[in-house]
Amino acid sequence: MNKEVLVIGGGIAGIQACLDLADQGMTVYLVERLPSIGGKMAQLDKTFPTNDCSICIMGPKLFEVERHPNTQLLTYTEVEEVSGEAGNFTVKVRKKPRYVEEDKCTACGLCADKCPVAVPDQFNMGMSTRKAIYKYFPQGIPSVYTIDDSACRIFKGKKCNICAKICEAKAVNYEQKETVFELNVGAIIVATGFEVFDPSDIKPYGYRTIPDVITAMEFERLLNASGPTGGHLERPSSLKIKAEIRQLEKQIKKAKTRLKSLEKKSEESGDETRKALEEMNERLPVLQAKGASLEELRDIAFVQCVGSRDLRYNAHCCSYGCMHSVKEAVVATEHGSELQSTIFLTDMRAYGKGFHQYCLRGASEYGIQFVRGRVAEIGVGDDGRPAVWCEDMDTRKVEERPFDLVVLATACVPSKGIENLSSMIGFDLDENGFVKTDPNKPANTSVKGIFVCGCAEGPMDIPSSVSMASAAASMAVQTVKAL
Amino acid sequence: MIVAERKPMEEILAEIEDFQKILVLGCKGCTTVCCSGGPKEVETLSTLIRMDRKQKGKEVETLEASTELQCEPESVKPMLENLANQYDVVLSMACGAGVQTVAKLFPDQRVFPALNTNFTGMAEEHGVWTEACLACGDCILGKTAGICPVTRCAKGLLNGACGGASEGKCEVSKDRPCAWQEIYHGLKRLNLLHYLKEKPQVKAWPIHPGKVVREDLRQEKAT
Amino acid sequence: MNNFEPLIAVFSCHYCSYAAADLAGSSRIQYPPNTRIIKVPCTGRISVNHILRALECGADGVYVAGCLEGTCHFVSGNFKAKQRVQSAKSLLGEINIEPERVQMYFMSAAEGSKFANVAKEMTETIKELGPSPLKGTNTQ
Amino acid sequence: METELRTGVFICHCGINISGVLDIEDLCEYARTLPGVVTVQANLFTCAETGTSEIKAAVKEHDLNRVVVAACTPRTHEPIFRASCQEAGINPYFFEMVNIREHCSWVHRHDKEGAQAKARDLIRMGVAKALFLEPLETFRSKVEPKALVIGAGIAGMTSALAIANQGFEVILLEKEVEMGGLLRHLHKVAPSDMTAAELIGEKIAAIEKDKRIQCFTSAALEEVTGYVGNYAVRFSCGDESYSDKVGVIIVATGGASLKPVDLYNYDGEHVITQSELEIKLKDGNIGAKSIVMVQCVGARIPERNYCSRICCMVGIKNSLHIKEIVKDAKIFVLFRDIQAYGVENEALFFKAKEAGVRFIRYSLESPPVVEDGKVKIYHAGMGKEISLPADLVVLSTPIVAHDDAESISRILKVPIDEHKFFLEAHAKLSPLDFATSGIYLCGNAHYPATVREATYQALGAASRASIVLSHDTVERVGTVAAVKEELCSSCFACVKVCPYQVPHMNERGKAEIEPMQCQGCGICVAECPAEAIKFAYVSDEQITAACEALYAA
Repeated sequence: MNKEVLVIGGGIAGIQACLDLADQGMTVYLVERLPSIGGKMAQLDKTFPTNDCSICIMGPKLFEVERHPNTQLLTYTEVEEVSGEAGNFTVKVRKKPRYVEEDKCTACGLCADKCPVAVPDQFNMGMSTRKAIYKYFPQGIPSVYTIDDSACRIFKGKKCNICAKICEAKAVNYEQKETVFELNVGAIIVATGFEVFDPSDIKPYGYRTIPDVITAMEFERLLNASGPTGGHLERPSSLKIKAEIRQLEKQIKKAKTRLKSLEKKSEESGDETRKALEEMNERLPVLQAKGASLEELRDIAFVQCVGSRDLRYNAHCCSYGCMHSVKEAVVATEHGSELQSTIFLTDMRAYGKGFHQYCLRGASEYGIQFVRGRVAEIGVGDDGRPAVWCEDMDTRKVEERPFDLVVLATACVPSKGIENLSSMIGFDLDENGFVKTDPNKPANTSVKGIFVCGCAEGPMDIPSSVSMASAAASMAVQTVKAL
Repeated sequence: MIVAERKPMEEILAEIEDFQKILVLGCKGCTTVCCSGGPKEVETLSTLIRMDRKQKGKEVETLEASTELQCEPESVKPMLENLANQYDVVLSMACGAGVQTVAKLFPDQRVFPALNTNFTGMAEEHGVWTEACLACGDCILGKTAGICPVTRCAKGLLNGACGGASEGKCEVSKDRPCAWQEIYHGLKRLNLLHYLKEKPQVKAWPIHPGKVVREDLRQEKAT
Repeated sequence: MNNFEPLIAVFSCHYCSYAAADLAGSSRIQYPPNTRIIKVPCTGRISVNHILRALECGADGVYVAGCLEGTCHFVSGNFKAKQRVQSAKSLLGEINIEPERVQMYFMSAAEGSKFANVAKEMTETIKELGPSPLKGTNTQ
Repeated sequence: METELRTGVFICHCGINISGVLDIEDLCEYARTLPGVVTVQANLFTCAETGTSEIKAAVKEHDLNRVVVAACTPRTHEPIFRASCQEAGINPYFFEMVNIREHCSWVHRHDKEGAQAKARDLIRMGVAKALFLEPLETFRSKVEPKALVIGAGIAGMTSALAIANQGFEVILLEKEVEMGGLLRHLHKVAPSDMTAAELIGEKIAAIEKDKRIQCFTSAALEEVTGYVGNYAVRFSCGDESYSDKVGVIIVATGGASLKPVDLYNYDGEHVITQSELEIKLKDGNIGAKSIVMVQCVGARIPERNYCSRICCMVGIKNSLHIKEIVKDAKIFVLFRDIQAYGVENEALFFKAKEAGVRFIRYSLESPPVVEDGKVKIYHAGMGKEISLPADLVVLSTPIVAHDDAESISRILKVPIDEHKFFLEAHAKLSPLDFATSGIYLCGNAHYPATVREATYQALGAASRASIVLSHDTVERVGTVAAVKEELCSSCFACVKVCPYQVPHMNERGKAEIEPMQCQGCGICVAECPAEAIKFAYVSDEQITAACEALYAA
């Protein structure tokens, strides 16, 4: 009997299924597309309803997966081919090269300090930068660095190898090749999670065009201590201005040194840089004044069901949006006590254990206001702050209200890779693109021996994902033991 | 059990002020159970004494020991004899009976109590004890639904409530229930209210110190 | 005594304050090097005698750092610790040593900066109080 | 103490994370002067392959019986070094770790001198403590490969079948006369359109067919003693009493639906509950044309401030079913917030709206008023009170805990919350486990759940339980407290303070702690007035040694 199981996806569902199986003596391969396991939960700052710090409660589980004698962690790896049937699946997986030897690297971080290339950090939703050689997130497992070959100069034909030189453990290896290998497993658990809906094509909400309109996940990163602002709450617009000021000051310094070197060589082309320098010197105080004029962040609007319960985008409800916004409003007040949060919602869906009391405390202790009504449009007021057009079904008034920051609680949509995974393995998807299951056999897909858990099956919160992961593990063990 | 509490440190330190070698003698009986004189408390007290003396730059040597039962000579005598001349004062953390046993066995030995013995009590919860028995030597609990008016009634009345209670609480203080009202409810529950009508006999208060002699147990003294 | 550098003993619990100290480390939050941590599974493991012993052995200050109230990994450990710290403070008061030399703090595993601030605050407090009176005779 | 104490100290550079601030050579020099130290080595990365093999070599070469590593945090790296000690042949608990990275070099960069002095102190304390380390054995005890499942509702039956399918015997207790729990009172189960009777029938048939499951109806749990892998259980069935040994226990005792006594003048005839409506649906006659349903009856109110999660979907399912039977029925659902979360529920909610069911929102402050034949409600959208014709009013009431929840929680010594639902180990990451190892929970006993959720929670609990059952022994590291009976004064302090109620008085009248149940926190050790409880993992002698090493005169 083949006691080996493949788990696809290294989020909290995949991790729980993997640990349950490994603890029951099965050999488990955990395949994760990204350089480190942790999934969406690792990006969260705190979790409802206990306000636990997300990575604090998840960290020990990440270690356990890496250290467990019965698990094989395959990160930066994707599934390519699946054949066979329950009890005897053959799976081809492709592990992308990290260009860093996993067993040598001790994650001391010297390479990243010295690496000259900075690119947007996907973990922080692009709101900050990381180096070409990077660790996906500080507590990431496996605790090793990865070279992003689309950013690293070596792979663009330029000479650099600073990281190879500085690395004392001699772990950097630019010649590392991708490896393909075959696994033979008795069952497969799909735990590929979900994507956060990108609200940029809801034009009236002005996401991307108005800097102070951000998604809930971006706000989560702003709240987090290892986020782009180290947990200091700031409006993206003021962040942008500060970045512009820094950029301008750097250009001025560079222009000054170039000017000095030109004058030394007494060529007359110096005045062209001198003109550019003067122009920049004029622009700087204007920018600085604008930067100073932005007051502290005070009023935050949370817009619920963005792209959810909306026939134009996604008919279904994301299951966690209401609680997520209440939690973010509660946690935000810990960063600045004079913050005032308003949540625009249709139904307050606080259906889980301890959820309703959490929202009551949110309203009474943290002064969160709940307004019944869908937000129609978000524009920009004449003071440059976002202006939210909304109706209040209780007072039956339609009005425009200014806010410093607008957070969009966006829909939960199927993960990118699920279509080709479903065509590769053959399990059905429902009309919204999630894995189709029978309510009385909730962890079974339409293919025998293939199981599913977590948001790959449909939007759900963390406790449900964890319970369903254990359910999938039980079904996998039952299937393998029955053959 | 016997319930006792440590004396204020000021008082203890004054008692042993001019002694250099101090034996802190705990007791593993009642004062351990009421967490005031057991081995752990012995260590706390001797550490505090050393810290106080060190602070004042005065010499001190502390010795820590705990008898099984300090009120039993067989437990005290051998222990103190083999610690002889290693100490010049005994700071006893037993109840009054323990302190007196040591004093009686070693009459020329200075003995000081580190605790005040409060009462014979019952445990309400961890860390809370209330007085239960005054050892009057003439128990009437059978007739008062197990509630002793001598200790639980502020005035120790023997023939019924004084009438000053309001809402079941004694007039002496709001958090003390009136013993006689409780006795009434107890007897009603057990339908023994007729006991209240009986003529209360006069209590013969004992003359101290009481003594109990069990001839059936006494060892014949070898003449 | 302005260049007096106090020695502060810290009793930290494995699940919360020790983890907070680790987080202060990984976040590189700087604080004065006067604290020495003794790790225990839970602050409920610490008795009054351990606190007094640390003072007697030369510490100028002692603090017990446990989990936030209500979140103790062992349910009531931090509550017992709070009671014992209170009892140690009143005992010190009785032999007129400043009770402020002993403190109880609560923090979660995620409050790295709080651990650092507590270390700073306690170092300042003990600096003001000066060296432990037990060192009265043989100060360096 | 056994033969001469020989300690090896290994100080780590950790690249430049430690050596960037601390002078490693000076620390090595200082460590050599400490009592009991026979060898001191420094290496670039002690946790890497090279480092651990150096430790193993040193243990053999210098015949070490204590190992001290001064490097990073024990929380992450202690297991690695304990394993190396074990491989080198010494007890893994003769190992002490000193944190000179997170607690020293990383946080005192600005004061190198202070950091160096602190590092010396920490190493001195570590070495002093190491001299008092005691060997700890792991307790092993046999696992009884059998599970006890309490409650045979949809959750209990599903987990019993799952555990049996994995080859383990199951005892399934049901306090009612027949199995099925709440589903016995339901007609249809949304959205699969299977009737509840079919669903339960399927499970009951499978259970009766499965020889590994012993099922007892009208049974009552009486007593449970023991610990994970080894529970002695006693239960009665009818007038017979049984006792058996099991390895794990699953609590699937479910919940009851609240009887809305004197709410909205409920009379069981014109104003009925959803379960009473189910009976009408079963016989296919509703006997009413205009129906008004009221949601959140007795729920999300101050005295019961939780949302019972499933009553909205029950209301929506039944309204759709009424429409099938009575085509032109006029149905109003008065709600506060419709909990149609996820894909399926939202689709069903939409289908109900399409079928003409009207949903009107009301607030806690202005609830609907039920009179005979009509229901008055303030309609926020129209800004005035309207009256709805109602020949039948259906009240959706919450799931509440059974009244025997308290006695079961006492028998199993597991906690319940203020609503008497059983309290899980961790709300987010262990919703199916209790804090006490070996006992699991699922279904309404934990919190109201739909049939789909109860099913996957039950399968999940079966998986959690099978972790214990799939090994023939269960291990417990010896980091537990133990009573020295000759010192115990039988004062019950430990019995009273232990948060897990583990210590108890044994037949010799002395306190006793069952090693398998002790969680190793040490609260009783510090509380014991007779200092009779020893804790070899973090003993008083070790703490005292560390204190004495605090200050180098």
